[in-house]
Amino acid sequence: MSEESLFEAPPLAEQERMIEAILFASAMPVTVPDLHARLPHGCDAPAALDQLRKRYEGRGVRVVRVGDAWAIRTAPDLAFLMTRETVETRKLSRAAIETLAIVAYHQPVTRAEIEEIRGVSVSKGTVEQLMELDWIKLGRRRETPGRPVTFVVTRAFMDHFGLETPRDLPGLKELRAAGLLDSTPPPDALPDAPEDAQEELFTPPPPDED
Amino acid sequence: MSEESLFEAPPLAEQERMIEAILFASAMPVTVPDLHARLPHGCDAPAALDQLRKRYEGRGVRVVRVGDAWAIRTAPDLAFLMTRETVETRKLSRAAIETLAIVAYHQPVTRAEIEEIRGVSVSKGTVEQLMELDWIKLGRRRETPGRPVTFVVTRAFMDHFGLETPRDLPGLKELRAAGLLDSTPPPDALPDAPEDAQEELFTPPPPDED
Amino acid sequence: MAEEDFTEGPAHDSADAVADRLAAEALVVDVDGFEGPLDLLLTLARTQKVDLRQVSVLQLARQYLAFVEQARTLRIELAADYLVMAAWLAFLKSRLLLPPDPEEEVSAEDLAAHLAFQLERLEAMRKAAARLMARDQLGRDVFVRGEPQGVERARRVTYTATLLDLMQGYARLRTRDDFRPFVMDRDGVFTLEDALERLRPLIGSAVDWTDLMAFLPDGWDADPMRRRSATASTFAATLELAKTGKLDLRQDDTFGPIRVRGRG
Repeated sequence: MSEESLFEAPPLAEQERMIEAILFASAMPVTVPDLHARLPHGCDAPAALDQLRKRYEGRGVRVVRVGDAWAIRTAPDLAFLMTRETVETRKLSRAAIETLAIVAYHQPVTRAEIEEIRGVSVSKGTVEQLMELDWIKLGRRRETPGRPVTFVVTRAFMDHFGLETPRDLPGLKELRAAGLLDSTPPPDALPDAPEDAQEELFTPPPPDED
Repeated sequence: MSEESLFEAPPLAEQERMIEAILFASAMPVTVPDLHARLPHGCDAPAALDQLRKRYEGRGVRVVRVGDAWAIRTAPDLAFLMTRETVETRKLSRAAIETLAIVAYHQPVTRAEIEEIRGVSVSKGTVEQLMELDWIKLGRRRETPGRPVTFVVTRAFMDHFGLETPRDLPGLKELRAAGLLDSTPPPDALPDAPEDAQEELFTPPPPDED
Repeated sequence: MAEEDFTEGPAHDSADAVADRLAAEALVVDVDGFEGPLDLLLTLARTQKVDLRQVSVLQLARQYLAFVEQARTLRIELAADYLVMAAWLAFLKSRLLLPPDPEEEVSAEDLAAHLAFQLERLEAMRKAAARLMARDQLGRDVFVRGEPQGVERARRVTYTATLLDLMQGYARLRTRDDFRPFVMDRDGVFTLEDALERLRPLIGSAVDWTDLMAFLPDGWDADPMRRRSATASTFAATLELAKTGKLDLRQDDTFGPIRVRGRG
């Protein structure tokens, strides 16, 4: 083999194949001196590269120059094939569902009100998540001291849940009729007078919700 | 997604480019279902692959089939250029090579059958080494008494040895024609591999197999 | 297919025989190099220089037994499976030499044929393995893409919730509300902060002595609970503002009306 190369370089088409294989298998772009070092003696790498480059014009990959070296790269218009989007569906967290429900039933509602109803503070992440989902948005500021922002549900929310208007949300009575509120006293007895609240001191605790 | 399907698939030449880009970008063979998942809806990967394969005939790289997957690989006659890319592989023991060949030619094959053919017990290390190389893997259990596991060769095995399908194993037809791949149970009086022989001293003979 | 007749006894008269003997000795010394009795049998069978289908199992049995005998005289320890094979071959040899017994279920010829088949199969697998390893191999003869471009995985998470989730969530909250532990209901409480907030802008305009009760917020004097709360916090607020010098306070007699005047 080496003796042959002393006499005659392979034909240009053969040199082209060789460069094609080298560029394909190399982990890095290859310079012309590097090509000459690897090819049989007497090869004309620039000429063969030129042919190879033309051969790949318009193909799915191209022969490109990277600095003073050469490489085979994906055609830029096909870059979209190199990303694969995977969509993962997750259940909304309980905190997020409850917050969303409160906004839907009580809108416009302030963060403080949400917290009062849930009995725990609302994390920033929960509100942000619901806003990112485009299910809640900022409403008008409440004209009370501090002018707190309020939250309301969006058009996208209603689309997602198949509601014409927020008023279509089933009321407490309907929730009860659907068996969703069964273990509770009627909503009329909701405590707004302290006497009622005191009564509750003597009411047995509710069964575990979850 | 369903809306996309209303649009026509790209022309075959364009599909060919896309597959070219995908195969060039991957070091591992890409399956046809994988191609379909990445290509726009309605593409005909097998037809485009056929064209692409023809296009690369005689080039420095080739489009090769590996089972139900496809890859681009350098032409074997150019191996002498690739000294830099050559991967030093650990030399396989004779036992490992024979075991590999037996799995390839007899698959799915149980450990007992491998031992029957080689006349010695198969060491755990041998099987582990072949599994580590990702050349053999567990197949389905044999539906015979004891439900022994079977071994089969992998796509990586076919990729490594340049086999399009397991049927392309060298000399497979001749071996089969000569009856050398039949699983002929030994006549009763033949000695088995030592462990089995010992086991049989204490184990009642298995019920007649159908 | 036999290329030459082979005699069943040991050869005496040729260079071949010497070579064979040397080989046999090498075999014994190299016993560790065999992959079990079948491998040894295959090596011995090759010395018969015939197609494996034509191999004389009887001769093979003799060769093997001679090998084991030799190993014994050389005090080489043989693994149990070599001895099991020796016993079995001795049995086979005797059966092959005797006229066939019609009572026997498996004939000696069948056993011999199966042994020959095993040897042929092992030989075939050896050759197949050699051919497999001679193929162009990845990383040695054929090469993969050196600069693979990984598929970027863009992961998008979508969250789902149904109307039922929403209703259940709300129902859960309302249920909890009904049973919440006692807390001071703040509806009827006018806080000190509220009172300060309310008084500050009003106090500037109160240039004359004004009854404290006039500063109570609208709607807080009907309900006694609410009036008490508003009165208390408004009074506390005036004390706070008096301390900072924003207003003066006076009460002319015990339980008389408290009056307020701004200081401007």
